[in-house]
Amino acid sequence: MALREVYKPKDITEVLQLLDKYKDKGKIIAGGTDLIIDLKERAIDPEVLIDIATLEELKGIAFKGSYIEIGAATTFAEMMDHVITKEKTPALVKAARSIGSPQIRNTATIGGNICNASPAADMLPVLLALDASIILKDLEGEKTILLEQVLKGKGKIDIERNQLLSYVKFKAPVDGEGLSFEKLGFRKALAIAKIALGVFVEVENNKCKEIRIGSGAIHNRAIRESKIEDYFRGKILSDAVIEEGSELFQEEVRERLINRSSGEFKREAIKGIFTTAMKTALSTIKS
Amino acid sequence: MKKRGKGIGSIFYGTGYGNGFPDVSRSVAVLRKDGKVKIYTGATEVGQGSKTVLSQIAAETLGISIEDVIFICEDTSITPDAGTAAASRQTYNTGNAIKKSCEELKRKIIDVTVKASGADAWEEINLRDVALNHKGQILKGEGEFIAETTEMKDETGQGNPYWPYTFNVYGVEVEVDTTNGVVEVIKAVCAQDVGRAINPKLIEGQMDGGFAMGLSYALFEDLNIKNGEIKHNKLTNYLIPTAMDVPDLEKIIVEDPEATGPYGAKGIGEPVMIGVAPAILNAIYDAIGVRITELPATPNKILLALKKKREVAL
Amino acid sequence: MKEIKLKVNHKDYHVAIEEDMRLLDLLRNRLNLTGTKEGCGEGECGACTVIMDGITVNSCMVMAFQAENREIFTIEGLEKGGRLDPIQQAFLDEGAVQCGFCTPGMVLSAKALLDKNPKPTREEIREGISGNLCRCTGYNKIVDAIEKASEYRKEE
Amino acid sequence: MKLHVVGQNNMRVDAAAKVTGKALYPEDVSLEGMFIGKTLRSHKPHACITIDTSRAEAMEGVVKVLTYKDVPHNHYGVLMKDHEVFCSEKVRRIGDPIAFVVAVDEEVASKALAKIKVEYRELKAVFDPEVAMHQDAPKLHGESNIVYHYKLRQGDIEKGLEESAVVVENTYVTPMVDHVFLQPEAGVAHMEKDTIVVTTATQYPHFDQLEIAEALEVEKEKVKVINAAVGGAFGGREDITLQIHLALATKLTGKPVKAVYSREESFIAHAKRHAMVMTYKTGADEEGKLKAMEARIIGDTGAYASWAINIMRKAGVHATGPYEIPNVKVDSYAVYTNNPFGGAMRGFGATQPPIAHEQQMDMLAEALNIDPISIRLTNAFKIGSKTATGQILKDSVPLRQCIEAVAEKLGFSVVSRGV
Repeated sequence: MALREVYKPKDITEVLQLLDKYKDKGKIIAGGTDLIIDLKERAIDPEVLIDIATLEELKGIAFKGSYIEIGAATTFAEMMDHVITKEKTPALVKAARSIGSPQIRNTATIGGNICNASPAADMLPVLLALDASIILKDLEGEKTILLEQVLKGKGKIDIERNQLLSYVKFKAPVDGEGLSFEKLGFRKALAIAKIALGVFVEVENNKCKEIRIGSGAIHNRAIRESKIEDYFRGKILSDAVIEEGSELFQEEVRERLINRSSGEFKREAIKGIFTTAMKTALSTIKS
Repeated sequence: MKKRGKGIGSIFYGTGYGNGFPDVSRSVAVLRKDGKVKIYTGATEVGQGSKTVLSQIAAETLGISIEDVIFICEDTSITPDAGTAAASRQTYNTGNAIKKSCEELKRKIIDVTVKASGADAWEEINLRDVALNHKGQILKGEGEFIAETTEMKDETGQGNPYWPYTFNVYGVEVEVDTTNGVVEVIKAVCAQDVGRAINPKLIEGQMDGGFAMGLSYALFEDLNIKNGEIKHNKLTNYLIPTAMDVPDLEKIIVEDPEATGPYGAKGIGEPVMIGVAPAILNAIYDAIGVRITELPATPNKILLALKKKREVAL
Repeated sequence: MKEIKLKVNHKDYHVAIEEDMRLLDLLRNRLNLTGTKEGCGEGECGACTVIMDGITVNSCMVMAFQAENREIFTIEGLEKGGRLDPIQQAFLDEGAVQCGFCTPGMVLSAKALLDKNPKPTREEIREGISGNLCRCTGYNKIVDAIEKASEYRKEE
Repeated sequence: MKLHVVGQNNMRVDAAAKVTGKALYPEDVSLEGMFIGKTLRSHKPHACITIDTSRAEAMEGVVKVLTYKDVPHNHYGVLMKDHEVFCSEKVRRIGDPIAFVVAVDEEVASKALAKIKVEYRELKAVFDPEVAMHQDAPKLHGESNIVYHYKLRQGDIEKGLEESAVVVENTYVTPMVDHVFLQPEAGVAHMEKDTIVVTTATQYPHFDQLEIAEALEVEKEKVKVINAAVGGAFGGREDITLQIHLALATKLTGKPVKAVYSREESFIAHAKRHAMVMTYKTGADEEGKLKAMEARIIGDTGAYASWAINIMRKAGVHATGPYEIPNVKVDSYAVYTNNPFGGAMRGFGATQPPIAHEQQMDMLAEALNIDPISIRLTNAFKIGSKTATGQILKDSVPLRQCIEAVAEKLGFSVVSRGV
C-alpha cells in the first residue's frame, strides 16, 4: 500500500487545503470502520489519509433555527446520548443504536455512513425521511445540497475529491409530525440490514399532509420511495389504507428485486416492517 | 404476529474414537522435591477446562489440594501421548490414566514410607517429608487407560463401538414473528447426564457454550458454498450469535456415576451441543406449523415456508 | 515512517510508526502488548478491543497515527500493584473464561460499560458486550461475571 | 466414598494468565531474526496446475519459496494419506496449498505471493455428493468418490415398516459449517540443534509431531511440538494446516519462521462439518412404540477424507436416536466432492442425525395424537436396553430422568400444533 502521508489537521481550513492539494490521492478518515477494510482489500489505494475524527468543529449536534445540524464527524454513540436527538428525533437514535456494536458506534460517524454510501446503510433511510441536506465545504466556500441528490449507487456518492462533507442538517420534527425507523437484521447486534426503513409523516385534520419514506437494502442505494409516498398523500391513514399501501410497496419490491435471490423474501417481509414503521411514526405525533 | 411454541430434543452420544480404533491415554505422576506432584500427559487444554478437571482428578486420588498439582501438557518431548482433545474423551480416558498413574505413585510412596517409618495410613503420610527424606530414584507412577471399544461387523454393523454413552435433552420455547420469519429463543432448559460432575461450574460453562453453538447451527450458520467456493467467508456474512442473541439457560446436571469412569465421570463436551438444534426446530413447528428440514432455519426460509403453507391452505 | 506520542496504560511512549500501521499492530508488534488479540481484522469480533480516551474501540479499525496524543488502555493496564481489577477477579470467580482469546476484549468492554453504568441490567450487559464475539462460553457466565463485578466495584 | 476435590468448583488453573492477557497464543510468540511465511492457495476447485515461482524467488527480501519439490514425503492425512503438503499436479478444492513463501517480513511475503505464476487447466468438477457417487462423475482420488459405506442392519426392516400403524418419511439437509474458533491458525517453528521445534495451537500435539516427522522423513524424536495457549478448537484443529509448512521452512532455512492466518484464510484452510443429506423412514405402532427405522445418510467430505470414515460411522450408529427400535436399516456414506474438505467438528457425525430423528419423533407423535414427551419416554433407552448395534447399555442410562426434568421445567403438555 503506497500510503505515504498521514495528517491530523487542527481545523477545517487545513483539511480543505490538504484535500485540494492531494485531490484523488487523499482520503478523509474519521471512524475508519469502512475505510480500513477497503484499504486492507485494496479496494482503494490512497497515498494520503486525513484524520478528522477529533476535529471539534465537525463534531456536535446543535439547533440552527428550526433546523438541527450534526457535525459530520459526530459518532453514532454521541448521537445516541445527545439531548437534542434523544428529544427531537428518537428514530434517529434508534437507527444509530441498531448499528454494529458499542465499539463501532464509538468510532463510526454520520459523515462516514453517508460517504460510504452502502445500499444497506442504517442512517440514510431516516435522514432521507427527514429530507436532510448536507453541507459541502471547499476552499471556495460551501454548498448545501439534498442528501438524496448525492446518493448515486452502491458506494457511489456525488462529492468532489476536494470537497469536505462538514454537516448534516434537517428540519426538527414539530407537533403534527411523526418519525420512525425500523430495521430487519438476522442478528440483534453486528447485523447488516436486510431491510431498513425511515418514515416521516405529517398529519393535518386527520389527513396525510406530507409523507417521506426512506428505504435501505432494497435498491442499489438508499432511496426515497416516492411511488408509495404519492399513494398516501392526502389520504386518511387508516389501517385499511396502510394495508393497501403496504401491498403496493410489496409489488414495487417484487418488480425491483425480480432477479435477486433475496427478492421473494424481501417482498414478503416488507409488508410487516413497513406497517410497523407507519404505525410507529403516527404514534409519535404530538398534537 | 408473534407466535410461541415449545420443542424438545433428546440425544445419546458414544464417547471415544470408537469401533476398536486404539483409544489410549498415558500419564506420568512424579513426586517433586517440595512434595508437590507433577502430572505429565499430552492431553490438550483447548478452552474446555481439561487442565483443571484432570488436575482435580489427580488431587483427589493423592488426597492433596489442586494447588499442589503441577499439570504439564504442552511439550511432546516430555509428555506421553494421551490422544486427541476430542470425542469428549479427555475427562474419561485421560482422567482414568491420570488416576492410575497417581495410584501407582501412591503405592510407591507407601512402600517407601512403610520401610522408613512404618506408617502406612495415607492420611498420616506428608508428601513433603517423604520427598525430603527419600534418597533413591525419584518416585513416579505411570498410568495407561484404553477405552472399551470393539470393531463392528462390516455387513451388519453389530458390535460395541463406543463406551460409555452420554445422554442430553434440551427443551426450548421460541417466539416466531410471522411477518418476517425471525425466531427468538425465549426460554431454554438443558439436562445433561455427566456420570459424576468433577467441576460443576466448568460443566455449566460447557452447557452454555454448547447451547450457543447449537442455537447458531439451527438458526444462523451456513458457509453458503457455491461451485466449491465459500461465499460466507468472513465474520460479517458468516453469522454466529452475539451476547444479545443467546438467552439465559437453565442447567440441570444429572449425576448417575458410570462404573468405568474416573470417580464415575463421563465425557460431555459434544453432547451439550447436540440436542439444541432439534429442540429449536420442533419448537418452530409447534409455534407456526412449519417443518424446517434444511438448516439453517433463517428468517427467509421460515417466511417463505409460511407463505407456501398459506397458499397450500387456500 | 512517522514519530508519534501516546500514552498506553499510564505510560508515555514516543514511538516510530508506519503510515499504514493499525493501532493493533502498534500495540502488539511495537509495544509488545500481545494481550490485545486479532480475531478477524474487520471490526466484527471485538478481540482487539482497547479503551481509547475512555471509550472502547476495535484497535484493528483505528490507524496507529490516529492514536497520537491519546490515552489507550489495554488488558495489561488493568492490574494495579499486582492485584487483579475487580472485573478480572469476577471473571475468575464466575467461570467466565474458557479458551481466553476473547477475554481481554470482553474485560475491557465490561470496564467501559461499568464506568458509564455502574449497575447495569443483564440486558444492558448483553448490549455492552454485543461487540465481543465468543464461541466457547455462550456468554451467560460472562454476564454473571459483569454483574458480580459491579458489586465488587461498589464495595471498593 | 467422600470426595473433597472432585465435585468442587475449583478455579481454572489457566484462567489467571488468560484474564490478564499474559497467556501466549502462537501469534503472540516472536523470535529473534525470524522470517514470515505465507501460503499460496488454489482459487480453482478442480484443475491441473503448473507452478512458476521464479519471479517470486527473484524478489528482494524473499528467502525461499517452497513447493511440492521441497517435500521429502509430500503426503499426509489423519486416516488416509490423501492430502498433499503442496499440490503437485492437481488441485482438488479452492484453498488447496500450492506454495509457501518465506520472506523477511509480512509485506514482502504478500507481494511475493502475487508474483508466483500458477497455470490452471480446469477439470470438470463435482459439488453434489449424490452426483459424485455415480461411476461417471469426475474422480478426485482413485477409482471411486465413495470413501466409505457403513451398514447397520438389525431385525427385518420390511416387516417392521409393514407392522407400523404410522410411517413417516422425510429428507433432511444440513450445510457445511465452520468452527469459528476465535484464534485464527498461527505458528512459529525454529531449530534447536537438529531438532525441529514447532510452536502452534493444536488438539493433538503428538499426532502433529508424527505427521511432521513423516512428511520431512526425520525420526519423530527430531520433532518437538509445543502447544501454546489454544484459542478454541471444536474439532477444527485436528488436521494439519501450517505445521508441516513451518517445519519444512525452518529446516531448509535454519532460521525461525512464523505464519499467522487471516480469518479469510482460516475459513478456506481448515476442515468443515460434513454437509449431510439424510432420508428417514420411521414407523411406530398405535401406542407410539417404534417398530422400524430406515435411514440413508450421504456425507459430503469434500476434497479430502480427513475423519470422514469415523464420522459417517458415528452418524450411522447414532442415526436411531436414543430409542429402542427392533428393526433398523442404516446406510451412511462418505463421498468426495470438490467442496472444502469435511472433518471433525463438535459431535463428529452425531450432530446431524438428531435434526432428522427428533423431528421424525414429533411427526409420529402428532400422527398418533401422543405428546412429544410420552412418545420419547415410551421408547427411551434404559439400563439393559439394546442399541441398534446390539450393544447392551449396562450402566448409567439416566435418559428418562433427563427428559422428565426438562419436560417439568418447561411445562410441556399436549400443545396445539400451531394451526
